[in-house]
Amino acid sequence: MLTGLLLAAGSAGRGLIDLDLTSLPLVGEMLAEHPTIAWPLLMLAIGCGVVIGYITVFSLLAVYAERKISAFMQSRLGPMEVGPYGLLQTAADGLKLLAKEDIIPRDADKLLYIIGPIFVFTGVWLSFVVLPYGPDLIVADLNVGLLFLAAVASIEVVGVLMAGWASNNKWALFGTMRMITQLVSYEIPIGLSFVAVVAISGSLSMQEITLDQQGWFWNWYLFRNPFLFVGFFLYFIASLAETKRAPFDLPEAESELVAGFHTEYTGMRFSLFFLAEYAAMYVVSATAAVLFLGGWCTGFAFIDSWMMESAGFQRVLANVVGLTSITIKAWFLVAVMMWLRWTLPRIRLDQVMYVCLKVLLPFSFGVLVFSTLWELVTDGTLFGDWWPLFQFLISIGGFGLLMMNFMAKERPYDIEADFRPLRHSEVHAAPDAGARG
Amino acid sequence: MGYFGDIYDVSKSILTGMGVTLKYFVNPKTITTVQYKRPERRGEGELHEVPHLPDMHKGIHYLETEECIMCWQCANICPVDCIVIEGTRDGEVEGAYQGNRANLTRFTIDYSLCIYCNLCCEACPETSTCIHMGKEFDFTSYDQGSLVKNLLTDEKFTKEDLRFTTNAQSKIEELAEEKKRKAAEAQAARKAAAAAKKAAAAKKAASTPDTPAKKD
Amino acid sequence: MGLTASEIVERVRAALPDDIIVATEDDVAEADETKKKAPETIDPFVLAKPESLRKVCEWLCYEPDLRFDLLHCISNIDYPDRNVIQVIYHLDSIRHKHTFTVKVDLDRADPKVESMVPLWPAADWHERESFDLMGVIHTGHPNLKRILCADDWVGHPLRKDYEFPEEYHGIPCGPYVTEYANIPPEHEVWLKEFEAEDAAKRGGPSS
Amino acid sequence: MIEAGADIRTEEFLLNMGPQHPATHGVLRLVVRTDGELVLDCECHIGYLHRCFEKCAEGNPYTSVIPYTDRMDYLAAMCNNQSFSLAVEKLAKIEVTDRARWMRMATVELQRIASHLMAVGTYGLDVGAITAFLHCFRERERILDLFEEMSGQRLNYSYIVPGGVLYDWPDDMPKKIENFCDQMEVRIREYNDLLSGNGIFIKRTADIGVLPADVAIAWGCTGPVLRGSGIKRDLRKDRPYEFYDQVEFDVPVGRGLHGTLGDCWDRYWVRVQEMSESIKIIRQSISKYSTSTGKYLTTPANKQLRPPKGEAVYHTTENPRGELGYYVVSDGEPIPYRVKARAPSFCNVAVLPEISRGTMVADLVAILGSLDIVLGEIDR
Repeated sequence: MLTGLLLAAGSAGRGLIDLDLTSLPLVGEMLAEHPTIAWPLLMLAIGCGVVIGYITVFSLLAVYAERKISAFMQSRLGPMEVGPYGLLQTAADGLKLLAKEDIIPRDADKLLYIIGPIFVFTGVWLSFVVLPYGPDLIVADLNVGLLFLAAVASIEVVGVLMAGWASNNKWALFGTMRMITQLVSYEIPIGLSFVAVVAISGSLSMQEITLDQQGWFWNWYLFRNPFLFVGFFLYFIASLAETKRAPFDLPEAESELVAGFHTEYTGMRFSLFFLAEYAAMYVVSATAAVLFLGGWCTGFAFIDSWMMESAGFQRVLANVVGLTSITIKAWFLVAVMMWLRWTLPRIRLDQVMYVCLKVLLPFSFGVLVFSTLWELVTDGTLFGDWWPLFQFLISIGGFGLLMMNFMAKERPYDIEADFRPLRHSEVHAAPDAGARG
Repeated sequence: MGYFGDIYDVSKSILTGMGVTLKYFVNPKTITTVQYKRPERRGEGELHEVPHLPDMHKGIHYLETEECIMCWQCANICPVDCIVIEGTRDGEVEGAYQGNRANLTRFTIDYSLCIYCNLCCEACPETSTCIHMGKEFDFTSYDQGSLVKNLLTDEKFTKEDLRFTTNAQSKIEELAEEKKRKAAEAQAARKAAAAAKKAAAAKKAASTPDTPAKKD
Repeated sequence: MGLTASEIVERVRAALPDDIIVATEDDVAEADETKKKAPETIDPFVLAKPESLRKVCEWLCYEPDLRFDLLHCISNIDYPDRNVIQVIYHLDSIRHKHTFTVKVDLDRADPKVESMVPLWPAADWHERESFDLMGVIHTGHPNLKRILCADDWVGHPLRKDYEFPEEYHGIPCGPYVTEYANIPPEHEVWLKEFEAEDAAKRGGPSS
Repeated sequence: MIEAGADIRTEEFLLNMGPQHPATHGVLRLVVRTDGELVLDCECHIGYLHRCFEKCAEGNPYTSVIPYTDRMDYLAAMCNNQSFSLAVEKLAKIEVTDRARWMRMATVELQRIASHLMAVGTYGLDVGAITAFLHCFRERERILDLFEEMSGQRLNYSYIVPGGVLYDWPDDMPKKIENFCDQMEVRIREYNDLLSGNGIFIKRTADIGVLPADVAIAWGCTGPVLRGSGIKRDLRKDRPYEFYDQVEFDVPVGRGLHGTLGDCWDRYWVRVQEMSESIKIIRQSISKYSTSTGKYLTTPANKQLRPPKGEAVYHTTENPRGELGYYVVSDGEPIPYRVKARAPSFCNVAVLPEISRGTMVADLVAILGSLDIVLGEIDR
């Protein structure tokens, strides 16, 4: 909520909250003298500050949540020492990271080594520009918002390449190569999921995509048609890979590559990578929320209509409601990411490529083609106003049937069945060892 | 199995696994770890109040000083030679700790070496059984030197203690010298007595030289 | 279960009479009257001639009734007083489930024996260890270099006359010599004295 | 642009994995020659944890060697104690009572479960599943609690000594062990849901690091590594020591359930199954223990053993990691003349270069994990 208020303050430039900045001593003078330069600069400064603050606070909370989630899944207590229930643990860790010595390896390419993490962080940071948080809470409602998002996400690749190559460390190089292979490949299924959504919404603007999903929650694109329902899962899996979360965390697979491309990094630079990772988690989750889960729309028709119609102070309240709505959705997806991470083993590089090129890619194409076809055929009005509800029921019903199928079959490994003793002849095909000589 | 079968199986097993973790996540009763109460957070009297420490627990040693006979059995059997005993059984030393007919100036265990194998307690002879393993286990420190424990005072071994033991060492050596001297004197006296006896016997024998011959 | 060790000894003696020196406890006494310290063991074994060890092992490995397909371990013992380094091959048969021991006595000054790697690849690391710690040279080994100690370590630590170096590349590494070793030599005597005193005190002068 | 016909010049890569690396289970150093992610060759360098066990044993009385054996395979210290004690008992002709033998069997099998839990858990960790690791640790902790009540220690017990065990069990110990066994059976099913049956886990381990049976035998692999290749060899069955001939249990072997016989998954699965078999043995031992009589220790712990001169004994037992052998030579003194330990991991890890060629770096980690090595006993 604190971050929400900060963000609300950040969008003061849109005339929502009437702050008289011109009355401030130094800033006021500058604003009066050079209004065309100073105003954008001021807005930029405020925006940067707000986004950085948001990323930091989100990361602190997300790290704490991740630790607690993992702990509870593993029958542990998790951090308990610093603060009540260990709440300040991540803050303490952050302070420790900042206070740590900044080491640059002697044989590293210093320039690239230094700007690598900045690139990575910038890529993620820019993504926040187009994320809508409420009817008016958006830094820039670009008409190519989704394209912008896909574009800035690939800046990360450059940053990682710089960092990994400049570290002059073999493990870092391994991690970099894995990371780049993975990021570049997984942009395709992600892009296709975007296109599938754009084909239906008819717009690349994040705000317009959100507005298209107003009303009851069966209006969300997730339930728009059964193919987009699958598309959501495809996007979610691909976004796991995009943010290098388990089971796709092999760029920094700690049991294989020590720490991957940021092996050599310490202190502040490491924490930039760290923040970028958690911020990226938030970005992809919020994007998923916007594309499939109605963004800042609440899923209740009357609230949504109130949010759009309100004015004045109620408008501010509406923005806060929208912010809460999207935050809850994004947090839920982040929690699922954590849940997956603490359950699954890591997959191998060739399997990562297999999943991308042979599973996600054909499926994404299928989703794109068939969901468009579905839209064309049904024309959105097959059963009048109740059509969205029917589609919702179709999606949920299909999902339910699949789940029932999963639950109905016997468990994958029945320990009793695997324990039938072997016959002697089955076992004793003792080969000739000595024949090797 | 095929392409779709593979995807189906993998997703199914993933959901099964997620079911297990979710079961643990939602059930707080499954948490098995407990918060360790660090020494500085414990009260004065709670030093040993750590839950579920079995009776058998092998912690840091304690010594029944008045029982110790300074037999060096524990130091002898120790596989890592971490026990040092200094003292004397020859007599009083000022400031020394009174054992069972022994004056102990030093009985330390270096816990940077000790492997808690309990062999010292096993080796302690039945007449004394003075060294035991206690239940305290929290013996952390920031430098290796302060891991040496003085069993005589049950505290960490300090530099002051070292000064005392070095001072006492000369006294112990003196006592040993004295004992040696006394022993030598006693030996000499015994030798003299024996010589005198022998001489007397020889005299006696000389006086009766034919006695053995009589037997033949 | 397969054959017992004594049965195997009989077979080896029958098949390869010229290649083995002694086989059992009695043989030790018979064959080597001068070397009284030759070990007797609980399990029978075969003491092969160093030059024909390969032949004995090959026979043991390929003989259909024996089929010792698993080289379990290669041990070695230093006997400085006999001027012998003994290398012991513990063999095992997975198919027939029996075990056997082959020993070979080598000259302590020049311990050389043929490598068993062509027969059992498992011998690779065991022979490297044997070379590293005891200095036995297994001729024909593909990669005979130190395995546990550092490559530039001097000496073979498991020999009885090995002297521990004071330092290795400036790192002090001798045995941990401190005050902790200063147990007075007469401590056993003191304990006995005390126990006698104690018994006298408790039991009174009459006992 | 690459011209037609011109090769892309690639370089081979020499990668030092370890001695400080999370996947090498200690201080093993692997020099890996890679072509991209492909492992062309790898070479093991050991000895970073060499503590001269054999030299130390030559300078300590038989009873004082027991703590050293703890530190060889520190994850299965009981089994090491037992193996050395059996060798010394055979050497010095010490009798052990039935009761002590049943106690030993129960503790050793508990230790086997603890060790396999560690193996299974860290294997999960190697392929990236962290939760399974901590779940395994939770159960292992319960075993360690039991051991602490028996011996007072949690890792290096020195509990089994020549002549029996060092301390008697508390009265409620059989009950506690029974309780643990009941729980453990449920837990194993849970591990299977979480890890063994996981599709990703199977994809990572099946068909990887295939160790054919003849290669396994030739390289002297034993224990679950050999059994994973489909060979039914278990010293507890083939050459019974203690009372293993009086209990009923199966020897699980790999059967290539998800791929080729002898792959990583088979070795892993053998360990999971062995845990269930150990539970069977524990239950039987506990029931026999309750009816048996006798002292728990026949020779006092502080008595110096002096086996007859010139005796040499090679005694092998089935350790969780394979066949552990102690060759003990006596010259009539209270300290052994020579102790040689045949460490199972030492032989098992030697096969690693053989089976890791042509795999990927991530597979190398998986193969290493499936061999379940403990550097303490490789380096001794």
